[in-house]
Amino acid sequence: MNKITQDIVAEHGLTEGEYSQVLDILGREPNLTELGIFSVMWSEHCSYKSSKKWLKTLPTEAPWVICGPGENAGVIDIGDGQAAIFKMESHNHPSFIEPYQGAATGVGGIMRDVFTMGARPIANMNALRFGSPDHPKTRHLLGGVVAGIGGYGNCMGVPTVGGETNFHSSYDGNILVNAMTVGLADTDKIFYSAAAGIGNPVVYVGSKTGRDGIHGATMASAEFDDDSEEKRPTVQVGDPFTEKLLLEACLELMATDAIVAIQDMGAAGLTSSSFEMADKGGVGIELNLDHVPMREDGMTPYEIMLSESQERMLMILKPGREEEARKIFEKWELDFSVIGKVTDTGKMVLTMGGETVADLPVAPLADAAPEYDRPWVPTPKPAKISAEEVQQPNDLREVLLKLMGSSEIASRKWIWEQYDHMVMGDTIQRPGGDAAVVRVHGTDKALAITTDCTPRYCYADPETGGAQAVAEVWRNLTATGAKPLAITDCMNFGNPERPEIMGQFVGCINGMKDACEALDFPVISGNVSLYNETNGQGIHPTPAIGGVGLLEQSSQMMTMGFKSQGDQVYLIGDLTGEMGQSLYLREIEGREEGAPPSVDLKKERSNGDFLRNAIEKGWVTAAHDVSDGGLAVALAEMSLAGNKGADITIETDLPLHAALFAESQGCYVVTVDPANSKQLQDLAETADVPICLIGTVGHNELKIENALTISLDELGKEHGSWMPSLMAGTAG
Amino acid sequence: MKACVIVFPGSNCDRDLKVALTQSMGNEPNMVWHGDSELPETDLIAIPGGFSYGDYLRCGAMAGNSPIMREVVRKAEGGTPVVAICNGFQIATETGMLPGALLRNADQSFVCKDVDLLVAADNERFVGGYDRGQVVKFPVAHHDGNFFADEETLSELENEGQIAFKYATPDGELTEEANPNGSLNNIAGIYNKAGNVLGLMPHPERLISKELGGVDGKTFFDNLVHSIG
Amino acid sequence: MKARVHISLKNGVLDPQGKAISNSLHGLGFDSVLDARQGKTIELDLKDMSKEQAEKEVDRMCLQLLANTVIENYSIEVID
Amino acid sequence: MKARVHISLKNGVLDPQGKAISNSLHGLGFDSVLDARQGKTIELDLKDMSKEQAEKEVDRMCLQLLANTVIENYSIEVID
Ligand SMILES: Nc1ncnc2c1ncn2[C@@H]1O[C@H](COP(=O)(O)OP(=O)(O)O)[C@@H](O)[C@H]1O
Ligand SMILES: [Mg+2]
Repeated sequence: MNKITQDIVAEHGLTEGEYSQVLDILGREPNLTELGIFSVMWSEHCSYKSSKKWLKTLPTEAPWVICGPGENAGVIDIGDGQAAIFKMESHNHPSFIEPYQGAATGVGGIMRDVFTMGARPIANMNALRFGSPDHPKTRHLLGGVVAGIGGYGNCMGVPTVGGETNFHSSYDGNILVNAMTVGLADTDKIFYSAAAGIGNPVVYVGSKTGRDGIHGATMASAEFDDDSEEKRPTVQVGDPFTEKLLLEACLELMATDAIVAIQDMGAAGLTSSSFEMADKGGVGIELNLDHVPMREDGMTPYEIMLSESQERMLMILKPGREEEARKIFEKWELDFSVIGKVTDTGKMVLTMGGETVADLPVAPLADAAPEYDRPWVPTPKPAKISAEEVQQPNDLREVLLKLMGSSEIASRKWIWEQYDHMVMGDTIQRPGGDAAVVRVHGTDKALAITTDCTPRYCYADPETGGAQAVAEVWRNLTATGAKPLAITDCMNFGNPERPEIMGQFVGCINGMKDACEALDFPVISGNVSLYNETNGQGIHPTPAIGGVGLLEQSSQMMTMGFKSQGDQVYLIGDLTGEMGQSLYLREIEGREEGAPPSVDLKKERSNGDFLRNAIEKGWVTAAHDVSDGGLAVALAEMSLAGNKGADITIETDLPLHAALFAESQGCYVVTVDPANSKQLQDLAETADVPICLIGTVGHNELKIENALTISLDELGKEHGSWMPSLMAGTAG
Repeated sequence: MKACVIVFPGSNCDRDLKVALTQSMGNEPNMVWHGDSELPETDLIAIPGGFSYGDYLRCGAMAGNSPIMREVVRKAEGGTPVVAICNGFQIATETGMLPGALLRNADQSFVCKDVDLLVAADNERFVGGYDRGQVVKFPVAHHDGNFFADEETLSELENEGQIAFKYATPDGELTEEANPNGSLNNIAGIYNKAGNVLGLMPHPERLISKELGGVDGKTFFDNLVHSIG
Repeated sequence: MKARVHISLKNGVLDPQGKAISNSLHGLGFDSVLDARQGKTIELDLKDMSKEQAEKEVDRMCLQLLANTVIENYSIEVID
Repeated sequence: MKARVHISLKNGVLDPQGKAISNSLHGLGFDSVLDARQGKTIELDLKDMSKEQAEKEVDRMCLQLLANTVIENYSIEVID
């Protein structure tokens, strides 16, 4: 066996300090297989060594939380003995190298995280960040990622119902592909990963193991440099058909009581799944690698343990249930193999060809996983930019048209039409709204789902940006009438060894924490992706937040489109006129400057609770929050969604361009039938919520007094044509 | 009335079809596994959408060779009504139950959206709920829905009233923009010669309630149940 | 032994993939391309048998599964 | 002139299509099949030029568009 040299240790991404800990734990030198196992278990990806300290500070509890972070996905109670199970995960590096397969396997991985817990996936989401639209790689990456997400999700028959897409040059060399899955299970049929029962069989099911993505987990934790593209690391190819069979087979077996514990093989494959199961259960595991189904000849123990072949699961079965389980997997034409058993040794012992190839203590290895308190410096707070500091534009009409056709606001229809967003027959709010809404099959309930984050805010002021991301999720769920229940997060950052980046991370976490607490909106699962950096240039800090809310009555769901001519249009919340980091500043003046709009969590909450209340009372006919592009863009989006214009008059002390385009937080635009107008105003007064009548729903143009008149046709063209022309290569 | 839905490995609209049929029939259809070689007694066979066998090799090719399909073809020849949706349509062409083939969409992308369809021929059993010339709305969701047939077959389909649906504008015009996948003559669905087998790319089972965005699909199934009864 | 099956679209069958490829190549400035067509190759590892037997066997596979003769032509190459 | 590009998955890369094809052939009773892999062929019609030039040109097309060299190998055959 190879002698472990310093070079080999370094290649495995272990520091000298970490390696000497390995020697301490073992009391001897590891062999290569063992070193490989240490290296993946202690990688950033698996151990969260830079982030753990801070993640622990996030609120994770609420009466409706059944299982918070720590399992494959988080679980919340949605009543009637049902649970929603969800998580978001990144597949950034693989998607940059091979966009189709990278994104596809990301979707496959997150779905496994959810169905391994006993849930049938009912909706997928995707949060995407690309480099600037004119960067030579952007088109190729966007096209490939979208095709890959669709290719996998469509084949699985799980609707992809929404997401978000941003473009910024900070992602030129590090795109972000974050995928989220929401599943549905019965609260008394949730499966966990702690191994138990000395002597119980350890079973491998799914696809065969090949030399796929060996060392993928360490790759995801290492910074990119220019030749990483040349290294052409083995990328995994997804097989959604096999995953569909795996899903059906697992759910069929889960309907019996044969399973003790189950865990998908994700990053770091067999290694992390078996260690996690053993560690959680406080037991040992013995595996005979000869019994692992293999796709290629001559695989070594090192390769078998580190392979990231997709569409595989590890299970502990009750004794004597192997044949029953085998029958189910064979019916679905999947491999099924008993590869070992649970032991009381507290050790992971691997044999192959009659020899012991690794012998590692489980708990010490897991407990000793490094945890760093990395040095960090807070991001200096930028100055606010008031309305007065931004020149009035000549033509507000041109401004609105330009924003509607800008990379951030332009319609994403080109993307979602490539996703089957209707399969399963329960999508009652399709992509394009504030949040997607999917019925809980066979009930009157529905789940609202959204993902949001505004990275330019997070870059300027991580704390405000972190809070804003959570608040916007909460707001988007609220705008559909749903009660926001919990979030998952995907923390995408640069190199944590740089104190400024670590400062961004800490700032975002602090902001998220404040918002979660103020809004009763706990974090139940998440994922961290660090080292998103090329040649020392980090991405904008991007804590992508995915949220789920519950509608008790799906018939009460609200949408954003204007409904009837004559409905009154109200603004809920205060326009602040803060112009820093607004799209207006970026698109019209070419400045990415200033402080992001302030987030007042108390007002956020009272405004949102008021709106939800009004929706429940049946007074509201349309609702939409104010976000990117400000009030004018919100009005334009509502017009396009309903194919009806509006007549708007805004009375304000602010300069008109600030009233229209500042991205004031905690605000909504709603419409009501005039008959309910008085009641709405009374309720607002009681709730101490600022509300203001700003106009009426009209016909086929959007009119804002003293500012602009635009036909819906023209608005629609601007909004709709940007992405298709970008992808056709005809963008100006 | 009794109906069966055939389930292949990789089918994924089987449940949606079951829901739609149950809503219209008042009882549940039989779900029949592809590996079975016999069909239960049935008044209607439905072949659902999805990605049977991952759509690998050619969409529908492997499913077309399933044991159950021999039986389905036999029943169809005997006159049992068959409705084959999306992947089902692809499977039906692969078995020869329906003429032509479905190629990759002209723009290479998967497409999922509502489309307007012109009801292009009379067939009481399948489209008795609509008038010929009426425009109805169903969603499409496919990667390979680009209908192709040689010229002879095509003119036969046109002349014999075998074209069930054509992609159209809301006003019933057969324009290129209305065609989501490049199908010849804007063809979205066809009948076999005897008129008892319908294959179509769009999904009527997806628009069966107002909450879902429309009821044209409900009309389709209600009529099917009414006419087969 | 090995066999290779080449499957291509029949003449007169529209080839959306080929068309997309030639458009993209033009977009990249490859003006020398007049036309492109896309086909499939299936490589089979077979148990040992005579060449003729292999050809017959693979032909049956093509007719039953590998090719759709409504739209596709195929040719078989047996290599041993 | 014509060129033909053969594209196949690199060794060790999962080939879901090939796997499904061989399973399906077994299901149809073709027990002689040990393994199947699926590849692509792209046929190009080119303006006339020298063979070497054509090879170079097509190679550039492969690198830029036709093959995904992260997971695929390709070979070029120029026929005139
Ligand atoms: N990658 C994507 N996939 C699917 N839907 C998307 C994607 N990106 C954006 N969308 C959809 O486009 C709409 C607008 O997105 P966004 O501007 O982020 O909304 P909001 O401002 O309400 O957060 C949403 O309905 C969203 O779900
Ligand atoms: Mg919104």
